[in-house]
Amino acid sequence: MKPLAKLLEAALFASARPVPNEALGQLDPESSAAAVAAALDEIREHYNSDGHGMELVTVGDGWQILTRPEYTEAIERAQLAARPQRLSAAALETLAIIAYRQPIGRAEIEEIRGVGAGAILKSLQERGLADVVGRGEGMGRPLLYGTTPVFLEHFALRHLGELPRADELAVALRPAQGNQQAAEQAARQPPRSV
Amino acid sequence: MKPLAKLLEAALFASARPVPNEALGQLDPESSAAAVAAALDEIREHYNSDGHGMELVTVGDGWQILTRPEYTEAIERAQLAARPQRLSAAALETLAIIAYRQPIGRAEIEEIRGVGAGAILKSLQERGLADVVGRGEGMGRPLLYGTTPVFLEHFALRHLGELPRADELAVALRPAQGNQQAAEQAARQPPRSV
Amino acid sequence: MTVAPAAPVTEQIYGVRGMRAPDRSSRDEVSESATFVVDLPEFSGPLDLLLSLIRDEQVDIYDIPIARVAEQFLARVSGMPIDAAAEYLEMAARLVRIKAQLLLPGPEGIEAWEDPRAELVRRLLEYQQVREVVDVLERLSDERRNRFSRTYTPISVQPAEPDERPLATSLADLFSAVDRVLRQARRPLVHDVIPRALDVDGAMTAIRTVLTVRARGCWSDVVMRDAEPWQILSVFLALLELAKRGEVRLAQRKPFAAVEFTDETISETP
Repeated sequence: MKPLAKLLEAALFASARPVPNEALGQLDPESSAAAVAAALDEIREHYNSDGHGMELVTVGDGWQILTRPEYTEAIERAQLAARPQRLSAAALETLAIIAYRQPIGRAEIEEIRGVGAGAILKSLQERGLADVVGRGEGMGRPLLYGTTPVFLEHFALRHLGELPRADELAVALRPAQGNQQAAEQAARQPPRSV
Repeated sequence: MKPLAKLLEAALFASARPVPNEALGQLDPESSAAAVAAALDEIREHYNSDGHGMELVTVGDGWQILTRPEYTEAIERAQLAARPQRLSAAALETLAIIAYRQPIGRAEIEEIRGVGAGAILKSLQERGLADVVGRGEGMGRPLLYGTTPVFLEHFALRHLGELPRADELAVALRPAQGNQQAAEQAARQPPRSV
Repeated sequence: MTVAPAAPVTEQIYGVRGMRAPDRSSRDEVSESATFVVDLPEFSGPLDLLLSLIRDEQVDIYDIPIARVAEQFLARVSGMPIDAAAEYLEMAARLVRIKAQLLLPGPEGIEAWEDPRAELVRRLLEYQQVREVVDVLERLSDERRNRFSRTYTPISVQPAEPDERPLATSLADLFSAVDRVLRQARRPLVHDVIPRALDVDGAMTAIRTVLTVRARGCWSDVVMRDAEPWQILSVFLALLELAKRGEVRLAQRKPFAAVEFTDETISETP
């Protein structure tokens, strides 16, 4: 590989977290953004064609070297690394709501899920998956939550746009507009059964 | 590279520690020790001849992949130049509790925030904003945390007495129950400057 | 069938979701004996339970047979321990109310009739979308979990080499964090201490009264068998006070024996 690719590879290799494009660009001040992009391509190509145990993936606004999934089982069996725990349904639901409706207050999340959200929000904050991003209008100026770069990392997303669009879901997720009609329609029909 | 070399590469990459020969042998039960040794040679050869940013080295009884030393400086420089980082809301909350209630133990911080504080305390320590300042009385003699000179510097404070509403908040930020006495005692002490 | 202790569901951030579908089908077999054993983590809340009932019954979400669904919902909730059931009770009440509203004769103008189930349907549809997103997130997260990042950190270099990036955090940020902690912190447990002053004067009067009748009195003459601590303390202090003033003499025949008091004023002035 070329010198710049080797430098980038070393930097990506040294980091446990994705390395932002910006930091990659600063590794060699004399290299242009185009040169960096070309070097990243070179690394990715090399990993793919030459048969390596890892591959280069893009996450959030950065890049990360990860092992290929086919080796996970053997590595875990040999107890050299362990997969992280799964998130609970409650945590995933809360994250799903935050991801689509951010910035969103706790009361709204609780309204959608029908259960208290305080402890889960704290845990998500603790894990760095969601965080306070501002304050709402209205009474008590409620805290508003949003997703974080760690969220993208956790789900290996480049950006939130990679999640299904709201209108691709069975019913649009923004209920204020989308569901109103359906609900009204339902409301106008007299019940067929009780 | 051959399949076994790819598997070993992935395992060496994923492991948090140097991997002993024995563990490498367990990755693929069907491969002989000789095959493993050959695969390790293949990886090392590949890294050296093909121009990679890292190398395979042997440490004690084990193996690990490390970045080549010639890139270390550039990587560290790029880390420094990267854009400023914001503390998460959870980290700020923990820091605020420490600032107003120091010296304070982890259990008390967790009681106030209602979630585990281990990871956050570690990152605040790593950032140099908070540190262990002593040990408390009582069971297990818990570590007590306080803010550091870096903390004062960062918030442009001359001493902790310049924190707004120091007395009032030291009392307000008490855990819900228990430790009342300790908290009162702490509240009565003038904030220590660090 | 896995049985979980009644851990507060809301505090669980980790969980096993793969088991979900098979568990559902087998739940009915145990529901009768499930009074103290709960499979709660299966349901992430009342809407999840409701949606699962509707799915099991294969009914039209726009025309939910409320009576039947409410009955089953209540059956499930009654099998939960109280602290776990709390989050489901509001929904249970709502279902019962809707059922009642549907049974009541509607107003004259059918045009104006609004199905009491409409709001519930809206919430269920909204929740259903959340579940769809959760499926996507779950798949993504599983894919990511199957890849390891590099975790090795050179021990010798690490401690002095933290994240060196400059911090962008102001005093205002710190202060709003204080504000958040104060708002979010659990309410402090406040014990209302009812001030009940000791009635030393009253006890002194009682002792003097005994001594006007008899020359000698003992502890049980002035302290009732069911006396409260404040009464006992009052008598004790009153005795000490009277002794100090020279009105009574205190005596004990032996250690731990009953305290006796005699009228000092009488004995001094025979």
